[in-house]
Amino acid sequence: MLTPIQAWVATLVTLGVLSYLYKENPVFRLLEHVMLGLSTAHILVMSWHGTGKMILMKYILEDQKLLYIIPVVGGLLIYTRFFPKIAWIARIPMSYWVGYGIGYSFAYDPRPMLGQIIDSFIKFQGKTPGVTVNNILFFIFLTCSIAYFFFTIKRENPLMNVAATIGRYAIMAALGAGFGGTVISRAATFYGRAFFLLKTFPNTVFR
Amino acid sequence: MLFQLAAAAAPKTFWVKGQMVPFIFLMVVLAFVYFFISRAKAGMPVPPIRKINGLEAIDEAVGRATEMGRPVHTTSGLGYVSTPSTFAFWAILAHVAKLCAKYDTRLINTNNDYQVLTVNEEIIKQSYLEAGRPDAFNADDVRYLSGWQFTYTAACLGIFQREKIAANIMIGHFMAEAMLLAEGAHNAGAVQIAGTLSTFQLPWFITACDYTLIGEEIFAAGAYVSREPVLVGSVIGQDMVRILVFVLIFVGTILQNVQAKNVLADFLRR
Amino acid sequence: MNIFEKLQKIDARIIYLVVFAAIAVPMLRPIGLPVSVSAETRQAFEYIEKLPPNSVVWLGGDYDMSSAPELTPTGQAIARQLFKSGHKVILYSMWETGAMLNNAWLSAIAKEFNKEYGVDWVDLGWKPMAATVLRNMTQGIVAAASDSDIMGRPLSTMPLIQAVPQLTRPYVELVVDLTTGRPGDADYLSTVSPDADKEKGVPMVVVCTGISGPGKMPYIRSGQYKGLVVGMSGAAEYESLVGRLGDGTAGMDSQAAVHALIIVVIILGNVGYVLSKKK
Amino acid sequence: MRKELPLLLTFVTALTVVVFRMTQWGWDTKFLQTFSLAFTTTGVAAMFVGAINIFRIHLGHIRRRKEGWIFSVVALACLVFYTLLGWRTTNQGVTYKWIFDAIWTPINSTIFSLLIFYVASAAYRAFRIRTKEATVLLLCGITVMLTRVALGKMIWSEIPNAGNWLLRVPASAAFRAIDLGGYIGMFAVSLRLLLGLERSHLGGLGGSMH
Repeated sequence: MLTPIQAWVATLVTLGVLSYLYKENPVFRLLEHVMLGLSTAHILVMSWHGTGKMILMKYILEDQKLLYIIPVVGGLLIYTRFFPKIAWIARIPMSYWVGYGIGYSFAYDPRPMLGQIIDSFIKFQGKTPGVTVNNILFFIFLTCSIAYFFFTIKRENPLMNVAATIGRYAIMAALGAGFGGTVISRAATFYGRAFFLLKTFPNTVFR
Repeated sequence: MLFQLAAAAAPKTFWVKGQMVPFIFLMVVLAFVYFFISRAKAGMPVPPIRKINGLEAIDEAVGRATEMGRPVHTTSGLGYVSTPSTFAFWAILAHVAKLCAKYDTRLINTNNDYQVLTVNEEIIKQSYLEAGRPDAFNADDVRYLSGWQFTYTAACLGIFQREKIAANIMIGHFMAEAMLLAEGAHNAGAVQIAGTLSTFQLPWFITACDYTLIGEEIFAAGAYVSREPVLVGSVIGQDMVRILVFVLIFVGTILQNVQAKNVLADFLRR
Repeated sequence: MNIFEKLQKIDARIIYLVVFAAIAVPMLRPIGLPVSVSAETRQAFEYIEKLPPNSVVWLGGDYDMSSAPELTPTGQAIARQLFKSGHKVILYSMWETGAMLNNAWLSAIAKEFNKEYGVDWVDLGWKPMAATVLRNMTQGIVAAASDSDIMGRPLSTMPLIQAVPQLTRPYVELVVDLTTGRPGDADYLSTVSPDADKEKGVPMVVVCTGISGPGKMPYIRSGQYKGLVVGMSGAAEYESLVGRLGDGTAGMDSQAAVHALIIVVIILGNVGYVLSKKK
Repeated sequence: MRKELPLLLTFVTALTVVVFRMTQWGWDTKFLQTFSLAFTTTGVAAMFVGAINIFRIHLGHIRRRKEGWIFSVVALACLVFYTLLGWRTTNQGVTYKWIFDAIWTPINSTIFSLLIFYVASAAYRAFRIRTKEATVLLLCGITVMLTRVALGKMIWSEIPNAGNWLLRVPASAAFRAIDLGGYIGMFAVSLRLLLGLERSHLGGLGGSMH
């Protein structure tokens, strides 16, 4: 729970950010820069207290697990980019990071993808005629949407043209539905702020 | 020691359960892509790629910014250095940076991740070098704006208005900030080209941006703009995989409807 | 400029002001509109109802302040449902800024049901590199969590954690993930669910923000998610299923007003567009 | 060496993850745990890169007395003060938390909450029935919007059914197609990087391009 002074500060900064909706102004600019400083600092603090301190103080200095020096030094190599002559060395940690990402993508992504493919094998016959129709429609929309993404098959092919058109409409319907279905959560975030301004703030300050 | 471990594990399967078929599948995908990359590189005939809406718009947008004498902004959003959609951004960034170098247009790149920042700076620097304008590269325009989503967004909104950007190119991994950036840049008067894999954010991009690359188009974009054989070959390889997936779904669905037990599904599940 | 052109060029700031009013006015003067329950929400509710007695349920609290209005009400309703049926809860938060928030509401509900900490529920809190730690939890919770809960108390002495050595079946029956982005349900799906480990993977029910709801539909279809509760409306639905109305239900009036408003501005813009083109 | 070493490292790293994740032997060693920690460690060791970038840019603004340089002073002051404070007291320190709760959290949520305003203005500006496709987009959007709140049912009891059908059938199918394509693209771009065919992350040192 916020103290009254905190509530005052929080209210002022909330209004300050909302003022951007009118136009860009010095108050917003100030808050923007305050946030830049605080957030960058917060990353540094969390990195140090969350992981850095444990690795340096406990693993390396206390437990003498000296192998941990390798990734520490490896990470530090990134700073060579500030010295033009040896800047190429910075590519070593970069290539390690990228390799790690590729490895994870290769190791973890094929299975969920196969899961999606297997699930697309649909038995059309449903419990009711309505379900059957929906199953068939799902199949048509799915295959046509995939066809929409074919980059090499020419659209002049009439079958391809029909499929890609249906696919394009299905994608548009999906994006429309995506828009309509998500307004609610956008509104919910502001609902949270309005709740703070109109209820939490007066209850905290004018108790 | 290692041998002992291996021996102990021998009676079990070689693959972690349920990983064999995914591995085979991955290998097939990679083989297709590799095959067509090699073909394209060797200059052998490959099928042409269809036009992707929105990509010529990148050149137009940079051209417009040049005429107006205002900067171009690019970002890969919240992706990490290990996120594949960030890889897609890099191919496009190289192209945009070269265009900007050629036309002498200011390029602003903002970042939410310091690891991505290092790579982006490298790419932009290299592109300016290749365009013969290493002097025009300004390191101050490759900016880190904290690793927090909405701090990053606020800083971007401020930069859009103050620097009066004329073009905004957003390709990569985006989350809630997608709409804030898109509408913010629109209010600053920018032409926008956006693309992402995220099906949550595509609706907002479609609404607020002038051109939107949907899903995998971001991976084809690099190939389309650069026309480099490797990328073109890769896109064709991807398309062959897509045809494979299409066929798999077709065959699987037929089997599902005529067989009591779907052998294909059972195999893929292994 | 005629009226049709004017209709197409309303200043955005006027729209902003009306949006503010549409949310604030119903908040201060609620109307109490009815709620209808969607199939996905009911699926989630029934899956949890049918859990074997004394199950351990893993609650993932992967969000912070910003998504709290949408997710916390559902989280509260589910926690009430679980405690009422005598299940045990382990809470793990992958968003650093949300860990304390989750602790606050869950401990309040535990108190409401007279549940004992360490026996009936445990809060692991947030750990640096949370998603990597989650991956490691499937091989041992105590080691992965550095043997400390949210307040730094040792986990290895807690009866609940002694009974649940790792985040796999048969120890944990279900993961309920309250998710707003990354890290979140995608991490559970790729590292904890049956997708990652066919035999010992834990099935999951997902509570997500309205924004990510449509994108998660394929996972419901495929059965990778056993249930899906979407956003504030999902919260209101869940509250009506559990039979105890709360914040989710209250917010839906403001939601109705905002939705109506957006539809009205779309229509206004189009009326102007069509008529000015006709002329 | 400048060319080969980074490429080799990318390849070996990726292979390591694949082997230790997918083979039973590798999985049993639990080596991936250590490897992930090593990855984290390099990231943490590189944590000052972002801060250095901010310092370089904002010190430049201050030195050149660029318009608005005073804001740069504020940003740097906040950065230095909050870092030192946090390092001394950890993020659980009283002052640290005070600032976090009273300033950081409300600003963060308020920026997020600007979205609904932008959604409204963008819907007004861009949802025009210009083409048939745009009309489909708009109608589906409105239907699902009405589904989400009680209004839909009040207008016509079938609207929620229509909205849910849209989400379950066409939207679900199209999103799956987008996702499947995304996976394929991810594998392909990863392969190009792995083989050094993509110039990008090594700054043009891939070699086989052009």
